[in-house]
Amino acid sequence: MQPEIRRFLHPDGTATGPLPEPLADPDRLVGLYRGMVLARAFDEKAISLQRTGRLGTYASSLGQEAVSVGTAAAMDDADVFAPSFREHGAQLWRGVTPEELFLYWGGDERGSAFEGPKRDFPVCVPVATHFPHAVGAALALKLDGGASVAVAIGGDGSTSKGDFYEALNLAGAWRLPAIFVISNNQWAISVPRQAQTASRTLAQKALAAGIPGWQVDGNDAVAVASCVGDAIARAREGAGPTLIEALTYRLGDHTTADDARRYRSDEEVSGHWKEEPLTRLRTYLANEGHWDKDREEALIREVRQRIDEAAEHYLATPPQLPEAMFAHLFATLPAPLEDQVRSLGGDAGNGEGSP
Amino acid sequence: MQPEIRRFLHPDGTATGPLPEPLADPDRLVGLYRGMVLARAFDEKAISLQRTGRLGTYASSLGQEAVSVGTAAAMDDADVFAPSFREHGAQLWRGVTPEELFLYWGGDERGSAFEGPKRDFPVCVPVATHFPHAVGAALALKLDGGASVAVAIGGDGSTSKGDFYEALNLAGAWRLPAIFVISNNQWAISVPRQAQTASRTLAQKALAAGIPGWQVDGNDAVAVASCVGDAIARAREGAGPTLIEALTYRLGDHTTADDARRYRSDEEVSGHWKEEPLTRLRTYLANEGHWDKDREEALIREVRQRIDEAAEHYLATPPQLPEAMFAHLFATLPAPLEDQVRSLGGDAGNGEGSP
Amino acid sequence: EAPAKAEPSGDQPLSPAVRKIVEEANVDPSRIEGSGKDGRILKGDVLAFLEKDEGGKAEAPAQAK
Amino acid sequence: MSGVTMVEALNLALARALREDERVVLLGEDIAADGGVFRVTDGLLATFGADRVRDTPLSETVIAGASVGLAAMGYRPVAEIQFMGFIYPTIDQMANHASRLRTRTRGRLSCPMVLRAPYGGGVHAPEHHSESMEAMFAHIPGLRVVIPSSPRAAYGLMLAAIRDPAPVVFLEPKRLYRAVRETVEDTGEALPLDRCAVEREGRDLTLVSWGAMMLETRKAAETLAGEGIEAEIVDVRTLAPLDARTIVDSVLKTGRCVIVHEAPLTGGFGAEIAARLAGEGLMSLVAPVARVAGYDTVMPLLRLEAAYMPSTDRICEAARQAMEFS
Amino acid sequence: MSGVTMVEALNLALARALREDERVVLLGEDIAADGGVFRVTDGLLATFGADRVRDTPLSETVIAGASVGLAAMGYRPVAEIQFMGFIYPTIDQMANHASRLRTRTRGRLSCPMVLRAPYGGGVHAPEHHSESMEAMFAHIPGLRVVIPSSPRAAYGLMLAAIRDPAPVVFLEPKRLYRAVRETVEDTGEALPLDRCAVEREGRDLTLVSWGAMMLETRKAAETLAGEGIEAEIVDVRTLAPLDARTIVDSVLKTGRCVIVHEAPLTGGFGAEIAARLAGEGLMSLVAPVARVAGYDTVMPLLRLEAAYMPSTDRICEAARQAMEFS
Ligand SMILES: Cc1ncc(C[n+]2csc(CCOP(=O)(O)OP(=O)(O)O)c2C)c(N)n1
Ligand SMILES: Cc1ncc(C[n+]2csc(CCOP(=O)(O)OP(=O)(O)O)c2C)c(N)n1
Ligand SMILES: [Mg+2]
Ligand SMILES: [Mg+2]
Ligand SMILES: [Mg+2]
Repeated sequence: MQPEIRRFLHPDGTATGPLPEPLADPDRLVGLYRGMVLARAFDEKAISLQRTGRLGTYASSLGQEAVSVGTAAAMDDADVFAPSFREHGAQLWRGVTPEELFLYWGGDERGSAFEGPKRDFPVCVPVATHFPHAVGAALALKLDGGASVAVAIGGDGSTSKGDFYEALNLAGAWRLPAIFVISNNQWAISVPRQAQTASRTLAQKALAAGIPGWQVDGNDAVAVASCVGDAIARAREGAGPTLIEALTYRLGDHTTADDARRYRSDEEVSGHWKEEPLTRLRTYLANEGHWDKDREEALIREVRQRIDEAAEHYLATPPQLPEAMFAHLFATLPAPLEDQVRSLGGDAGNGEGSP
Repeated sequence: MQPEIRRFLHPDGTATGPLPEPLADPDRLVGLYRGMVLARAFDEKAISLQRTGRLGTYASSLGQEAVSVGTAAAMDDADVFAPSFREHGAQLWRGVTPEELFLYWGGDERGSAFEGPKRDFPVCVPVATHFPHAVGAALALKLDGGASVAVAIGGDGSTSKGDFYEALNLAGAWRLPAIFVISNNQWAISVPRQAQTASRTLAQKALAAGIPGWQVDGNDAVAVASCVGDAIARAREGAGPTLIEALTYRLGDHTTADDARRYRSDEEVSGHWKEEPLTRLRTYLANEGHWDKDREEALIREVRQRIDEAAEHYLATPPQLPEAMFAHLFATLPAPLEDQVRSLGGDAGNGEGSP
Repeated sequence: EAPAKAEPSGDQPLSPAVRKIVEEANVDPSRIEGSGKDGRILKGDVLAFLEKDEGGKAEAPAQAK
Repeated sequence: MSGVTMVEALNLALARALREDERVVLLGEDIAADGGVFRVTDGLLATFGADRVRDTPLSETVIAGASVGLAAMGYRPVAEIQFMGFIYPTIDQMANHASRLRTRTRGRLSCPMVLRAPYGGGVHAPEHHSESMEAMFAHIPGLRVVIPSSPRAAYGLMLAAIRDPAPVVFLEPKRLYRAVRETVEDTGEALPLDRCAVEREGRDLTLVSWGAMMLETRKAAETLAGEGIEAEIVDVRTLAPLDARTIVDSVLKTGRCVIVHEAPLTGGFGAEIAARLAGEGLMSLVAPVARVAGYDTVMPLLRLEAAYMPSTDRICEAARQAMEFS
Repeated sequence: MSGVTMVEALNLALARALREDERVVLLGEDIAADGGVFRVTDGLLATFGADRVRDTPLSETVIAGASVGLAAMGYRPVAEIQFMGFIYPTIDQMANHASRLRTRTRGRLSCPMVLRAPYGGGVHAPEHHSESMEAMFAHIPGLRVVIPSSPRAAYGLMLAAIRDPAPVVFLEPKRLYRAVRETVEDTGEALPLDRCAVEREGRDLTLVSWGAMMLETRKAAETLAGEGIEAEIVDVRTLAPLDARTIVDSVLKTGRCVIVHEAPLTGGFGAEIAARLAGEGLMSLVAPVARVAGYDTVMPLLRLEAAYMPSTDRICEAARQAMEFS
């Protein structure tokens, strides 16, 4: 019952065989690559902002971009995404702006008022508590009568929470169009994957819910997109949920508040650098003649500019007024809370409490 | 990967082959039978007390006695048992007295002050919340350095709770001497097993925790005792936890507050009467020449007398004084609560608040 | 008939502590000059009043309990 | 026997909500074929079908969490937790998500869900079936906590809760489920949220309560009236956000207040009401604010249940003591 | 810089407890190799080994539940929940089991566990990392809720909590983790539970607080002293069971009280304290009891955090208002 691990690109960028349609299209591949480069550039900028005191604690996705971007690439706009806190790649792909992401991580709630993917859930910090949301959203989408699906991503650690299991089980029992992607980066802060569970794979946890569980090389964006795409196709046909374990590695610290050297060796980390997803896809594209130094430089320039622009916009955004704390607590401010808003010097009528 | 369902006795009482040692011993078999007869007699009395307003809401184990008694029979006194609310058979086997059980179900907390199995957990009403206790107890037993194990029993419905899963997962990760028995009686109140989960078997849920999952005929006390015995043996050797799904059927209402005819047919129920555990073992014993009408009558008489005696003792037990509500809240009454005890007309010094 | 609620006689209501002293001393609060905000009668005002007022109870409580 | 019970009134409200708004979806354990262990959802499966009246697996965490997901997508889930003693696993979702989804997304998503649960003691139920933990939810900003004390209130408040765009924790005092009957017109008219109801006027003291304790409170008021003490009764109805104004105004008139609830005293919601009186209401108080509440101990099993539950006697006694302060 | 931080003091207490009682076992997420995300358990794995300092899977429910099981068997688990925002899944075990195991078994089993969690805001932490939900636990009879406000208190109270045969929820104000240093003698001497501490004497008004808000409260007392207002400070320390006596006695002297906490106002534990004053303490009050608390809204993300947190200014202002009544 060893499920095979889906992979199209070896770490060295060579292909295991023909790439699957429609992903084989070079434009698509370049798109995937661009999405990962964007995520990495965002991460770099975010970390540097944090280091200089201009952003809150930040969780980088370094090394895991293929899971995030590959998953998002398999989704339609009308699908619903429920991210954990490390899926900037997917969020950016789906149209969340880097301005919004900076605002969120900078501690401004307006960062979750996405102009783009209107029905996507905001970043979820309490681990695994978003899986039930995806299940509820999947039920909504099914009741809507369309063929949209809900996709949630969590980490290897998230698979130890009862929420994960209850969500899978309900999705299975009700055959809902929900896809659960586990970005298994081998660590939950300092706790290694092996200490998290005795389960040989995380994919096999699907059996507890009676749903399919697949493994995919999470550093191969093509394989992730293909795998998630197949799961989504099943769900759209009414075949129900799928659990996907994407095998990847967290190359950075857990967050900017963490120092991973306390619990893992540099050798372990540098070994995994050899498998990271960007080089892999770039090498493949280059080998196939779809990529070169000029295109790379142009892309990097473009992406950095976009991110810098977003960062500046973020830094220039004045904070909300204190009464914004109440602006969206309820649809309309309940009378009993009016005094509190007034005591903030605020005007209950000022919806967003913007300066 | 279809695990086979362990069975030694067919529903008609014939054996599938030689019974396993040491259970094959006729005395042991008669013991198992007696344990089940006792449980059933207790159930009958409890229901009749409830119907006449002398007991609280009661959950009968009718039809499931083999799971309860078979499990307990596989345990040592020094092991620790964590029951749900339907395991009177196991509790009686382990030395909880019928007096205590009546007290508990009659609404008197002294019913859980077991004189017998001092470390067993009391009845657990919030479904699945006792699985974590068994895991904690198993860790304690392991740290103690002995070879004792903790055994918990829950229902098919309990396998849908996050607690169940988190408990299994932790027990697996730490390789603890914990046995999880699922008394799959096909119903969780009105929700049938099929609606509870898409998982083909409940045993396979073990895979999510990376531990073995077995199925056993839960109406065959011999098979249950053998199966749980094997799991316990593994645990004593340090091989870690096991999940056992015992297939049985709830022949009665969920509790005395339930009317099962609202959601299942009489035909379904009567079909299952053909598989119930007492007849099965009695027939086997009779076929083998170890049982007859006289012995049966004597046993029924003895058991009924014991239960009646217990019921009378229970009915004659005066309720506690109100201040008993505080008697064991803390080891010693905290000063801030003294006023409340006094306002009950009580004496903080009166430990148990007995009349 | 239930005892009627004691109405504060100044413009400002009395705090429970002040009311208690006033009641225990059995004085009419309208006779006391309030020195607090908006003429509120304070504990000190009552105590001062009791000290110099002949009609006050001999054993006027010095402290609210 | 004319009129309907609270169970029937709730059933009427749920049926109307299902009929008038196709986004309303019911979910919970044993609510479909069985019609709920208290029959609140009786017959709704047959009328509205299995898509909208859904038995869940035995999983309180995902009942709450999936409701958040459904609500975020525009549905109006009404989720049942079978007994309040099993509601604790929902707190994570209610506190970390339901209550703040609107705030976090600046109104982009919202969470119009109702979490229903029977609560309270006095019906000789098994262990863990009699708790009253309303104060926990009332301390979570962004939630409404609503508790009816009569069939009519149950009908009107349930409709209001379902239509309200905010998440509502709707606690049903199960001792009242069948204790009283009342005429309830199924007009679809909701009762206002965020308002305490002055149920009886009186000049001498204010009794404040909610849920099943309104029974004892009403009885106490009658007993006291026989002694010449005219009690005003405030039924809190919406605990959060709390309409403290109505309570403070009542005490401004009466000068005395006895608060009655069956949850344990310490940290019970009565504390909040007493605190408002100690603040805004202080200058009108002529007697200590009394709380007649459950004891700070584990809800006992049924044999001692009566000793635990606040009684009419205890309320009257507290009221008489308050009256001793003139 | 002399003395130790609260983190170091807690580490000292845990090390001593592990040394003096082999039944003490630590468990939680990232407490072993990593030494805890705040380093409270730093070095303990190396000293006491993997049997006694255990990293768990990411499973708060079973962290609490397994602790109950361990405690029932006579061990003394000290479980860490990484942040209070993730503590909700433990409530089921704490309310339905830990708090009542002794009651239910008439003392046959008990539950000497400690559930530790850093709590509170003001450190610019991510979403869900700054909550203060102590009131929820303080409303569960059978639990102790203990909150230190200094390194020395942390040391003494942690030892007391671990040695106490009851389950203790031990909340660590993380803003104080490294904010102050104090000499802490590692004598193994515990501080008493169930007692409020009068930290500063004063005749004019009583300031009551706990945890990190003691910082602002102390500062406020100094500012007020500069204005001639002598504030008495009560550090609650054990919220449940509450030593109301000490608070009521203080207010008996001062006649005025300002309660300070960062949890949302409504249903916060300040309500219980105000309620005691509105009851037993009423007749000593010369001014309304003020609560300076968090607002009844979602704890905001970091950019608005300062606007949410009660400030020294707000405390002083409330104190001055109270003084206007004398
Ligand atoms: C319920 C909960 N418990 C604890 C935390 C603190 N915490 C944040 S991330 C994390 C580890 C998560 O590991 P994993 O799921 O593998 O995701 P990763 O960080 O590796 O992406 C922990 C323990 C949390 N956010 N939520
Ligand atoms: C957590 C929780 N939710 C709901 C209930 C109410 N309830 C009591 S028993 C039960 C069904 C249990 O089904 P199962 O686990 O199969 O056990 P069985 O009753 O069949 O023995 C339910 C829903 C409960 N006791 N605990
Ligand atoms: Mg991880
Ligand atoms: Mg069952
Ligand atoms: Mg202790």
